[in-house]
Amino acid sequence: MADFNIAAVLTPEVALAAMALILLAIGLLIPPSARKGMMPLTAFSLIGVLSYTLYDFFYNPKTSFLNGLYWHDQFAVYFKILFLAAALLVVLSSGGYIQKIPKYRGEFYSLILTATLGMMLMAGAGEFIAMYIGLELMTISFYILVAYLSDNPRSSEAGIKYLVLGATSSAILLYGISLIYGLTGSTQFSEVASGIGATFSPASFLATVFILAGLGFKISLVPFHFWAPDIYEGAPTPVTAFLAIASKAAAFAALIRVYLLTMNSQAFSATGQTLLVVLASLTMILGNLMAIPQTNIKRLLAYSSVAQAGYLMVGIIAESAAGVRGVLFYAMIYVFANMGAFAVATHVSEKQGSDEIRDFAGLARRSPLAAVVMTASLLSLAGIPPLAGFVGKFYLFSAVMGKGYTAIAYIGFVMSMVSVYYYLLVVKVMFLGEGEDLPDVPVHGATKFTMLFSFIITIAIGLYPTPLAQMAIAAAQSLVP
Amino acid sequence: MSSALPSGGSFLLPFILGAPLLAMFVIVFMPKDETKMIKIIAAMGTFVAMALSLFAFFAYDRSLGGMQFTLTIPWVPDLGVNLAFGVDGLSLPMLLLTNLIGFSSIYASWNMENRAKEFFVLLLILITGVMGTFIARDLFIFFLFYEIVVIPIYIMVIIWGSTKRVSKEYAGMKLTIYLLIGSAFLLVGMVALYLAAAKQGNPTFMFDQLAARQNLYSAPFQKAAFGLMLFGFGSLISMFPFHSWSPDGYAGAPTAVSMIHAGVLKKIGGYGLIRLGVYVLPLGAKYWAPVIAALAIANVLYAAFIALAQKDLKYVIGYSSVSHMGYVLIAIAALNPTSINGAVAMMFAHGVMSALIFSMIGFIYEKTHTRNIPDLGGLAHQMPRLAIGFIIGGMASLGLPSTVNFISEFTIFMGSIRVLPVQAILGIAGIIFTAVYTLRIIANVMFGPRRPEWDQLKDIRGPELVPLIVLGLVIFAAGIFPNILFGLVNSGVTSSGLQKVLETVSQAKMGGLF
Amino acid sequence: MNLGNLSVGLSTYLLVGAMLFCLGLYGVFAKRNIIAILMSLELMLNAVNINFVAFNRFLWNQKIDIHYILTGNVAALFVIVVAAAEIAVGLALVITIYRNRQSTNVDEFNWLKW
Amino acid sequence: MFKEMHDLFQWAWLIPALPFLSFLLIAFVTKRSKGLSSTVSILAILTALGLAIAIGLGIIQSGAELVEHPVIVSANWLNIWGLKIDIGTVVDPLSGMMLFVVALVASMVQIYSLGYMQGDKGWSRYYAYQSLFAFSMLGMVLATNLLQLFIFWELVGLCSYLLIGFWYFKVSAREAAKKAFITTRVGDFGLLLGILFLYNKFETLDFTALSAALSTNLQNVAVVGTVGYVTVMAFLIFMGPMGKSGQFPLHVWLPDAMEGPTPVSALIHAATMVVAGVYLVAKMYFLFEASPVALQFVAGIGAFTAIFAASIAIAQDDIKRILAYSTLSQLGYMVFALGVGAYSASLFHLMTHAFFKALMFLGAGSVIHALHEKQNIWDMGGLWRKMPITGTTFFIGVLAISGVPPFAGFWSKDEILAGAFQNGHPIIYAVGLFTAFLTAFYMSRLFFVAFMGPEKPQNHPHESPLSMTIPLVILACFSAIGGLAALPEHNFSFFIHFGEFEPEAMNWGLAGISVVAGLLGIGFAYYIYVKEAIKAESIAARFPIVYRILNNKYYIDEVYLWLIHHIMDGLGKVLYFIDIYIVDGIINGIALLTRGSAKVLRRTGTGQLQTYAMVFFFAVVVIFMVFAFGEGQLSSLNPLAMLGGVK
Repeated sequence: MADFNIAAVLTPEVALAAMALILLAIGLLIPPSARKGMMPLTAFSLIGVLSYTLYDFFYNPKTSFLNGLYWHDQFAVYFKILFLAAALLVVLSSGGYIQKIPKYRGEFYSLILTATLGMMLMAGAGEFIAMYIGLELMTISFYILVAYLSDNPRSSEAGIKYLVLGATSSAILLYGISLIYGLTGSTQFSEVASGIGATFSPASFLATVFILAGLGFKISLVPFHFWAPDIYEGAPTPVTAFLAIASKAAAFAALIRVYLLTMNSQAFSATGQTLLVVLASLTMILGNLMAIPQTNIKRLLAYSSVAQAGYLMVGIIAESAAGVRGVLFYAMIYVFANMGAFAVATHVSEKQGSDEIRDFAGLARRSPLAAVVMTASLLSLAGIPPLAGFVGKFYLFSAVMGKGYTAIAYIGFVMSMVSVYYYLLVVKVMFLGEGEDLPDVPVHGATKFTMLFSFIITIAIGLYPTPLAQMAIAAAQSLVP
Repeated sequence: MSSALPSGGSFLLPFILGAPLLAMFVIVFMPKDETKMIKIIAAMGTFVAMALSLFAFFAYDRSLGGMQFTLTIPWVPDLGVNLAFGVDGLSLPMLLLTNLIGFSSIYASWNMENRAKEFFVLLLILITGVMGTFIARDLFIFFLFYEIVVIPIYIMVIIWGSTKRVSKEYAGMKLTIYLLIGSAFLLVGMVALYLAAAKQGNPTFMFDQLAARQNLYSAPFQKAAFGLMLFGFGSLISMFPFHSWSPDGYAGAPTAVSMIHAGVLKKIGGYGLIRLGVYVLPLGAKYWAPVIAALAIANVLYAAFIALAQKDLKYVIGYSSVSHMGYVLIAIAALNPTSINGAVAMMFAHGVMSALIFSMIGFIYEKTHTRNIPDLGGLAHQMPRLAIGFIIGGMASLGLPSTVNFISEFTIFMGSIRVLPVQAILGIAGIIFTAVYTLRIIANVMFGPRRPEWDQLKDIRGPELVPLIVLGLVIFAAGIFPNILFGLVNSGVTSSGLQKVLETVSQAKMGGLF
Repeated sequence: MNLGNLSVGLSTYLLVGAMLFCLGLYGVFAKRNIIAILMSLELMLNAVNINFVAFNRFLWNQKIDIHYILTGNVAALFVIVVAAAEIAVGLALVITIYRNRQSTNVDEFNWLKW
Repeated sequence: MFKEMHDLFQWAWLIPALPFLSFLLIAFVTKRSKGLSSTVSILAILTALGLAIAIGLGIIQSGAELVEHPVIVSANWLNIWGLKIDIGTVVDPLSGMMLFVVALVASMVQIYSLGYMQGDKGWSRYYAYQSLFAFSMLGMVLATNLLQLFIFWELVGLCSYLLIGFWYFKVSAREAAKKAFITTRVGDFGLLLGILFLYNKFETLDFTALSAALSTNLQNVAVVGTVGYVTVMAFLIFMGPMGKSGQFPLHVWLPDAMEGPTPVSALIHAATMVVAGVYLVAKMYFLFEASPVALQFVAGIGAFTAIFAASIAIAQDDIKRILAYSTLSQLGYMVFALGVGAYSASLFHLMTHAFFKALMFLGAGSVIHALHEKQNIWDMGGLWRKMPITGTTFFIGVLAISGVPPFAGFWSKDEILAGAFQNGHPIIYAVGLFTAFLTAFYMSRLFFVAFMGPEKPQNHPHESPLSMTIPLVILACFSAIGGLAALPEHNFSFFIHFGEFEPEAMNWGLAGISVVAGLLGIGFAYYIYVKEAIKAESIAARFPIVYRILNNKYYIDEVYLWLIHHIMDGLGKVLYFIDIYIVDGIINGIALLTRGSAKVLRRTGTGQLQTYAMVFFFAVVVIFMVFAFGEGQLSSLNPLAMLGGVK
């Protein structure tokens, strides 16, 4: 059993871990003036890993090691591509922002990489403890990143809140895992599934609920979403972006594996499925509703990302390859849509020192590119064609309707149209507001690249979704044949 | 991907679609001070599209019928989406209408100086989007294009709109959200239809395929799905009681947007109801027909009465367009080939008419800075050409013979009085009230004593005359020689299989007055 | 009560674990001092550890060939390590926020809301 | 003979086409040149008149053959599923007569306008409208089917609208134009319905085909239904004439239409357009004949309008309004003539009335022109001396309308009254006779007050130019001798009749009675207004209420205005209120509710981290409870998730 080719399975993870350590060392060794070069260095190493991962996706076979402790299947690799792409875009758009932090010490990029590593572990984990380790690696990195602006009381407040709530949730998750272990004697997904069988006991319910709550916390599923807006608002903007995009996707990767392999409705409970429908609906409704009165762009995006979690849950409820494909597809385009929006938010926040929506006034005049990218990204989040979000929603909801759930499709479509309302409020400020007293904020370099890249991908996938769709279906079928 | 280009296929439609798009891209990369050049390029782009669609209009083989100038490219194979273009007798008039109005709307905005670059970029996107809905043969592509247009409209309303009874921000938001909520339900219906059609494999979005698989749709399913489409398309065509976005929206919107919105965008609702509702879900259509008919009467009479009480020119025309759409709805409810002929022709006719009248109102507003009817009067003294345009529009609105509107209305009445006599009679009564409010605004705005405060106004001239000439010509040409338009529409109705569907549906007796 | 009949079995351990967990939760809910909250978190994690170890000892104490399957114990070890890391970061954050706010009262950490 | 004529008749379409061409020319080419515009227009209408005369002569030569077999030329106009409409020309005696009358009056009016409209700024526009009107009216006359007729019917309505509102800067003209259009629209509503029902029943709108279909199907109850169906269709069709020909209660627009230039009133609102209704009823007579009820109704409405309008005319002071009410009254004559079955008489009266009423209107125009827009007859006086041609020709008109032999009106009116009497409608005969008396009275009143009597010193009238007097003279000739068409063997009713032709001898007895009634009226007026044996004022003073009611036209306008302003506009306002506050209010309410709930929900994010933790755990507990205790019960709720209908 123990024969495995580490090169085929763990190369990206190992490379990333090494890179994180190297960056940490470099940050300590080189003088502050030379730390500017760390962003490109990180970016290039990420590009390298990403290229390998892409190769990995298409050419390396499905394997696992240590009795299914860690999986290398297209599902996992797909998510790795997603995390790496997100990390790359975050890094690219964060250059200027991080430079301006007075106590900038170079470990920022290292932490981004460790967080990415944690996510990759979550995506590949075939066992609860490995998943937990990945999750904690990611989360602890995020604790630091969220509180990275150590002089800013908001940032540290967000950090401490995240830490306490995150630790509580992971304790609850762990408690659930321990119960599962007690019930089945194993922590491996496949064995757990066979161990639990079709027997129900209060303990198995409790374990399920605890695990659902623990992962639900990470994906900010209502009613476990309360932390999200506060932390998103307090964290440095690039971190918020990474948190909103990648950590959520990682939790989804774990949740899909856990849910589909161990707790799905055949193996477990129809009630559970009803419950998920209710929770997903609540998430879509409350997330979108609470976004409406927000005045801070990050808080708005936070609530919007809560709502997006609801849409993604829809794909899980479908419990089918089509549903998983929808989640995968949507998660990927969600990266680019959100990244476009956050790149603009980061840029404005860097130049104007503000995250308030009213300070976006006249952005269409002051920086047309930023305004256009912001508009396109927000509308993609809302699912307006021809942007990618529409196709993604179509995949998700056609999957769930294929299973006979129609009510949730109504809720989803209507609420995404409601979301257009608050997105358009931002658009209105950018296009209608005069912003006479605000400075011109031209976009340059890596930030411009990030924006343009996200924008183009968002439109390109919306217009021609086939390549990504086929990747997603391949990945989904590697998990759910 | 196996999306090799098909060996056969006409690229005419993609060219028509591409012309304004190309112009848009050119404008994007132009300096924003070159407003003159921007307008010329926009006009060129739309002119090419208009010329090509006129060519298509006359090159279409009416005796052959069916979809022509088709082009099919597999687009998303796993979903069954095809990038399929093609026009038949139902969509070709709409395509031509779009381009006529699009071309005119550029000229109606000729005096636009404020942020002209953005304006024309958005306008061209809008035109392209509307065009795309009509040439799509694939439901997915249809929907894609339909929603493309919503956002540019919002931005155009909030930037270049005007605030009267309601603020332009409110009007724009209402318009957008209303239509989007409608489209959300539509989307549910569309997904359900798609899934139902894919029950036995081979998922598809092609209209003809969806229609060919009718045996897969149970009657309850058809009823429910048609209900959803009715809500979605109904709010787009401003069916009572889902019409309230329309007057506010038009009043808030800049001229070009009002023209396109009232002229063609609204018609997507009617077109969709026919193409998707009646054609694909005939049993559903039959089930809902009495409801549509009842609401249509409300449209016609209710909106006509409200139009009587309006003080703002654009509100009058806004409510009038709600009222006129009632005729289209009656025709759809009547479910026979004659009435469907009339419905399509009416959409064309009303499009041309409302675009003309909105462009004239736009000029009035541009010159006098008011649309309040009591403040206006006697404009025929200073602006006789504008008055002519306005009167032509008004006469078309009240269905004067020799305008295309008359013959469309007549066809609708003819088709609907057979099956829905009571509703048809009530609807026909609407022509009286239409005459009242139309003549009132003509009298109060154009006629009457000379007002010295308007003496410095210049009549429309040069490029400003283009909407009047183009649209006026179409109104009369198609009104005097109706076969130009109706021959095409009729071939669409009779050759698309729609006729067969309608005949099956109308087998069941609906009761009658006599 | 005859103490001799009191057998210390799985349920006892689980009970202790559950009680610890609840105590920890109570601390997180009720304590005002952030340090105390961090300690309560530790309690919760340790409760989990007790569970893991107890399950391993009483239920799944299998032996394949000559190897004992020690999944639970290993899990507990991992949790201990993670908890240590978490608490380290936590204390660092406490110091930061104390510098910024001159307070360790969680009730005052409410600048971010609505 | 007939064969050669056939070739000529095929060119009938040129008659309307020429004025249309002239309209286009004026509108797009010559509008800047006044002289050219009028020349083009008059040339076109004169050529059309020439053609019309040629066709008329051809018809007379063709004789009985044409009466049986009208020459129809048609081409497809609209052809769709379930609706096939042709457009073409029909040449038969009726259309030939109409062509001649319309072309004649139109050319006279256009020539007359050369003088009357001298110096008007809208000269070219005026002639463009005139040409358009001539086109529409001639096209209507030649219509082969109901829809074609309806199209031109509406177009003449449009021209009427444009010409009434020709002086658009006058508020009164503007309002009158609007009123005319809307009132006739009410009638057109019925007409349109009638057309729809007819097509629906018989699948054709062609007059000949309809007539054939109706006569074959009339016995067949299964096809036509009961006679009631025919009656309904006839009623609906008749609504059109009620509007167009100003029958009660849709007569209100015609007096107001006098706001247009006087030549327009002469052409459109006296001689041609307003008789379109009569023409339509004549064309559709086969339908009306099938329904005695409808005929009865037609006769009743006509007779009532005749006496009603005549009674109003007595108390009017405006020269044009008197003529307008007189027109209404005469239209009533024609209509009830159709109703009582005096088909040829009605159309004969249509022709003679066109001559003498156009003559009188043009004469009135000449007077108004000379007096610089004064229209009150009491401001006139003694004009005959100053304007001999106008005065003489006007007098001929008065004699003609009063039915004094041998002038035109005598022959036609007499035939109508005779028809009513002989066909067994004594009441209608009596009404007609009394109306004849009233007509003679108020026309003489007008003539005596305006043309005789003392001159008013403030007036400096002078005879109108030749361009105006020549048409007067020509029309006067026709008014004088037009009635003689009733005399020869192949007389008017030989050519234009309905059903079998039965030559009728003059009933000189009845004729004598009506002549007496006319002369009585003239004498009465002479007595009051010339001799002043009885003071007009004293009569008015004796019956103040009657006078006021008559002077205010029975207050019908006021009633309508009240209905429009209070009921229709009020309903509009109420519905608008409903629309804004209820229909739209619900929408806004939903939006407000959404935003409000969002504001409330937002407060759940308290920022207190321990609250978050508690909510988190509480939610976990609740979910667990649901899970643990709800299993089974809850899964039965599962279908709830599937609610929504589609599935």
